[in-house]
Amino acid sequence: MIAFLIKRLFHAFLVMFIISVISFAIQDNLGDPIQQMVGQSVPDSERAELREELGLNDPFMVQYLRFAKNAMHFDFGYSYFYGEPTIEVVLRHLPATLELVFATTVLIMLFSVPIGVYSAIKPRSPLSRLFMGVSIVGISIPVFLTAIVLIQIFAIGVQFTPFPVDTGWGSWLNGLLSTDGGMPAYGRGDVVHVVGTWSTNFASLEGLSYLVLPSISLASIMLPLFIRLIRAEMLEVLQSDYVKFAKAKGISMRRIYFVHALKNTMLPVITVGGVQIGTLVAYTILTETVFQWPGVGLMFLDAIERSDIPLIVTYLMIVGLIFVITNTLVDLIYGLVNPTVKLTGKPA
Amino acid sequence: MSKVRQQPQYPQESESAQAGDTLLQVRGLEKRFPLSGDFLEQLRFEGGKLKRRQAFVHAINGVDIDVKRGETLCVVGESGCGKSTVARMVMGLLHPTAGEIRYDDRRIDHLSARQLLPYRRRMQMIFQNPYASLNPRMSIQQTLEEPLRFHHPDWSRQQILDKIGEVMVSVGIDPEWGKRFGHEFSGGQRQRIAIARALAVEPEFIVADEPISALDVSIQAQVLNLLMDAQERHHLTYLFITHDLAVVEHFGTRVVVMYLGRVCEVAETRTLFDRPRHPYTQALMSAIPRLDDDGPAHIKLPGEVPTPVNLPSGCVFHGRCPHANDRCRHEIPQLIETQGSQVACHAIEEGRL
Amino acid sequence: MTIAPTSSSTTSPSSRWARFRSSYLLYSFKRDWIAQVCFAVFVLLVAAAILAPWLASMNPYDLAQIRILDSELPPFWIDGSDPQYLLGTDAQGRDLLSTILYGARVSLIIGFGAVMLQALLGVTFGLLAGYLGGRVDAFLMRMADIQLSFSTLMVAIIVGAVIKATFGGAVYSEYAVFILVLIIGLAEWPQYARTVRASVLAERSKEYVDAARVMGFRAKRIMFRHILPNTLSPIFVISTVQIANAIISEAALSFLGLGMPETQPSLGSLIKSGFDYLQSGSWWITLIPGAVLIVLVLVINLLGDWLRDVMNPRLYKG
Amino acid sequence: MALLEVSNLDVRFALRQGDVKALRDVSFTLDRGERLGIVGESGAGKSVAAFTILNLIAKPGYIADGSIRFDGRELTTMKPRQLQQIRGNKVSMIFQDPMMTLNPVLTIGEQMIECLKAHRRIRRRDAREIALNKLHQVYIPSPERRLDQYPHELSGGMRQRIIIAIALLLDPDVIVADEPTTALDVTIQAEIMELLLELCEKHNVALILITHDLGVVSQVTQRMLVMYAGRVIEQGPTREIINDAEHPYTQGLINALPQMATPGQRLNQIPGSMPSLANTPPGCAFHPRCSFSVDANGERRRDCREVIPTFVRSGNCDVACHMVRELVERHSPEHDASDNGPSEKREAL
Repeated sequence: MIAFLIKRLFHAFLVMFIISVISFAIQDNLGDPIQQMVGQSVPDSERAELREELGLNDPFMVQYLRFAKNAMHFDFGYSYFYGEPTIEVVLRHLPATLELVFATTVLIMLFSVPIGVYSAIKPRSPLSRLFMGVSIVGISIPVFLTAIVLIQIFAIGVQFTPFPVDTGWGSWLNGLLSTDGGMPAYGRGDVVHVVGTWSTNFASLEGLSYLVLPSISLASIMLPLFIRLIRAEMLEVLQSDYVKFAKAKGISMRRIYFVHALKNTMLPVITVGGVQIGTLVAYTILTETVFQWPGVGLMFLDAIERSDIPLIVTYLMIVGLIFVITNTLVDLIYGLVNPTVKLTGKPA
Repeated sequence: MSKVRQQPQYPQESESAQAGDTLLQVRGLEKRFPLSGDFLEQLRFEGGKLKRRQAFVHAINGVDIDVKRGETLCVVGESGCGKSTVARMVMGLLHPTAGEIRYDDRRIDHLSARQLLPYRRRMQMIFQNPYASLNPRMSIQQTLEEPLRFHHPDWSRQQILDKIGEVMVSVGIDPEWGKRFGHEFSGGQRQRIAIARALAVEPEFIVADEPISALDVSIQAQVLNLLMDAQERHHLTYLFITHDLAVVEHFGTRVVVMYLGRVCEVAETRTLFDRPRHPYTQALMSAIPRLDDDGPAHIKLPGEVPTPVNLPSGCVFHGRCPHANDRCRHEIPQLIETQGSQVACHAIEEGRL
Repeated sequence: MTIAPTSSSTTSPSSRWARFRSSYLLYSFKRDWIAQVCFAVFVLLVAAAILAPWLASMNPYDLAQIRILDSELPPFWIDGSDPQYLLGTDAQGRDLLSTILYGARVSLIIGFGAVMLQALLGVTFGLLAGYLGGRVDAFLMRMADIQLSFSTLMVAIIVGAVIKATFGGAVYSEYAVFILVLIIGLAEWPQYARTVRASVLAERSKEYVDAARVMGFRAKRIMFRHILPNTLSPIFVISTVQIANAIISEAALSFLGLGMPETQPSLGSLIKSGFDYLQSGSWWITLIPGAVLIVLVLVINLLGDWLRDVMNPRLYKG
Repeated sequence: MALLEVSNLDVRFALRQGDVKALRDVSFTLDRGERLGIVGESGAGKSVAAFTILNLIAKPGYIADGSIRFDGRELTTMKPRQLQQIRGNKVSMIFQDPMMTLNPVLTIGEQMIECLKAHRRIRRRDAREIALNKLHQVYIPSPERRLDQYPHELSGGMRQRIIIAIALLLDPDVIVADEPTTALDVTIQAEIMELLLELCEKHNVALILITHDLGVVSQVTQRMLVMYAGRVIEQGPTREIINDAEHPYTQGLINALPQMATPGQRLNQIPGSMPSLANTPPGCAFHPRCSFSVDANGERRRDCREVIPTFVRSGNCDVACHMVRELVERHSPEHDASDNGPSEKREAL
């Protein structure tokens, strides 16, 4: 168990090391702090002096070690644009993103398991076919397009009038096809302050309504993947000898599906899915842009526009840390759930 | 690099005069496979401290085998006894951890792929699974043609085609079917094609790794007959790996019985079946289901084959042996000559058995 | 004694064409109307994109042809449309249909280009890792894992951002097609590498590879002549999915402003440029290119699904 | 009345090339406590027969015709819920590969207890007691510990013992064992087979043993069926068939064993291979490989080529062969002797 933990932690450190090297390389090559600190009027000699003073002429390794040491204390320097420590800027935007990811994860878990299992148990039923059809359409729509369509339908509203307006049935049908819009689609709306930089959308109905469209559009990219994954795994498990043997034992089908098959299905889903949840953070860049959601994704994109290198680097490091933490947690959970992994680092 | 020998059509004919001399000699062969992958996976938590410990699968632990020219040497044992590993090391598919393999008096286990090339024509291999041993993307013609082109770059197209036709007929496959692909044939037919591929380069020595285990009874007989025909016609020497003692009894000249990576007993087939000496050989033979009821009473072995990760000390068989004593638990028995067979057993050496 | 093959009922397939004609692939294609429709739509879209310069009524790259006064005209079925512009015009007064045709061309070029680069990198690394094993394998696959855990989109965005910050927006716009192919190719090679490696490992353990080694064939010959042809079907299947993914990635990057410039729009940058006019009611500028993008990706994905069912290869999960 | 009565069973697989007939006109009976062997090579349909008995044949397979009566009740038309009450309870199964048969994520105890709870109203503690008792019966060392272990912690032989314990859990009337020792090593094979034989005898459980190993059949079973290309071609007392098989295929199969030939000499091989079920020859399916079906002129006999042979009684055995029928009829004056098989029918193929 301890060896397993150490192995995972070592792996995590390795990944963080690589991310930090990349981040530092970006900072070293692209950011010129002198440019930001002093104006154009300062003569070159003075710049060179400042350069020396700040240690910018030191060898790469020395500079990297300084960067890494500061990074350990979450000190990534000052944002060019905001003029305050980048870590504070990131922390200010982080809760919005995390809440969005959390809401999305809940949506995915709520829908993927029942739908995936159902369409594996009854692969030929019309409903399963519908689910599979919708899911492949879902995969094929880029997340920002889903967001745009959702905005058009639920925020702006659609007026369809293919039927005669003056008849009762016609206007009823038109009403059925049209939407009024009005769903909030820009920003977070009113949030309730919790602690520190964390204000939440979950405390009020109003706040929750702002989450609806962004989280649905973010879920639209992952949900179909999960449904298809669960279905495929479950179909495979249902073909296995141990399921046949359970049938031959006279166990009820319900128990076979939900005790014998589901647990075996979920094992690979945990590994694959856990990683995917981590990558949701990356997709928030797209949804946040469409919905002007004030999270780190939007902040990152703005930072790119403004060439705010320290902020970009901080974002990379923090998001990298989030990825590493989720991956490590997923590995741990997998090890705990799967009896054939003895947490020694290798399957027995 | 050793010189490529000029081989006549059937080079063994001139050499068969020396029948009985040793063609393949294996001495002190060992093979272990590392069980744990990278450095981190070798870490163990022991007595409050992290320790690095490399675990190994000890597949082969000191095996001596001699294959005499013209004979069929059968290697039998249960799964995990290392019989296939021996075969693969002889063919250079695996590298031994220790020990040496000599072919025709020249050491071959440390040769590079290029240096091995001349031996590739002389030694060939037939595999267990006929469904996996033919490349699914190549037609039978291509499968047979490739080794010929590779080993005889100077041959004309007609020469190659003639040779392919000849081997196909000799294994009972209509040369007309050359354009077809492996999946169009049944298991027995595929095994014939695999045999044809091995025969095409005119080897003198063939390692057959469970060549009939995956086949049905009626097909097994066909393939065994084919192997015997080929041996007669081309004066082949076989190293025949199998778990089926009935086949050994019928087919083998001499038998090597293996258990957990060591040799228990070596004897002429007749001698072994008339008088199995080693307790494991005896148990193994009593376990074959026979058609008639007069077979020996089944000797029950307690326990199961231990894993080759933590090899038992002393005689590897002591944990299941009804005759084991303290010496067996500590001292590794060596092969000793007794009544026409070689046996590695303290009990026999001491006359307890 | 000679024996006929078991399937003596089938006629002896001689040429590749004959084999294709009697193949299961074609058989199941003939029976699957969804596959047929998808294939037809895909061919149609690709043909339209290739023939864009001849099909389009105007060249959206040519500033001289643009009439700014005609901007934001709706498509033909809505009041106030101009019959000259079948699908209306965008905010700059470009004919939307023509722009979409050109945009689809750019999207497809980037999609195919990126997948070719991915395949080159992925197949090479996957083959090496799978066949050589050991440290090479451990290193390559760890790199792939790290990159994948970071998500391909993220990697693409970062690489794009770095390139843009290094060379500046103008250079970026000028060489956008090449840069996007490079970015998406670099970001998504691990998918390929892992699929190829998994199937190389599966093939390598089969006895026909041992048989080839026993024959004395060299590693290169075994790798390319024996193993690679047997990993083609998973490569083929994953290629279709990856083209769809690359087109989506390109659209996403363009949408984020890291893709094609508006003067040389792809479907993604068309959607982006139209997005600003969504609130003002000009939905068609963003939604019509969006619909084309969806249809294009959908048919490729459906074809990929169909191929996977037919070829039934072992694909790497995740 | 026989405990299990299978008659005229037809099982087909609906594949894209059309229906493949996996079992054709299979009939046999099993008495209480009797041990019956079903022998055949791969593709003969013996595993399909095993799974069909409990109606466990999975799609695209289906029972096209025939009946399976267990203890007087028809299984082919039974409702799934009732069938569930018979599976594992009255008739239990042992599968081929013990490494694949147990669910890897459930403990041994869980997999035993759920079986008891599915068929009896029983408290968990009592179920555990019964499970423990059964593990003792199959000679598993330290059974208490095993109950809380997962399958991957046990060896193949041990797992097969546990599977036998599960099969015996509810004191069934019949155990269907589908190649129970094929995946095991020789020494373990013999032990498992002996254990199975011992337990069946002790508890008076009937056994249907599916195997390709003639040696195993001859040691364990009292009666045997030989199958070829989906049909039963010979059935009767095991000893009688082993010692003196009538059907050319059975003869060929026994004679092809290495122990039937002089060491060093060629084995008596049967030419050719078993036809695929999708492509069975007309008439007697074995005729293209049969060395007896040639008439005086050296041509294949017409009846062998065209007419599916029906069973004829010869000694205590039933044999489906035209030549055996001829021999039998020549020797017995009453022609209507014992044609208890189904009437001759031609099959269009």
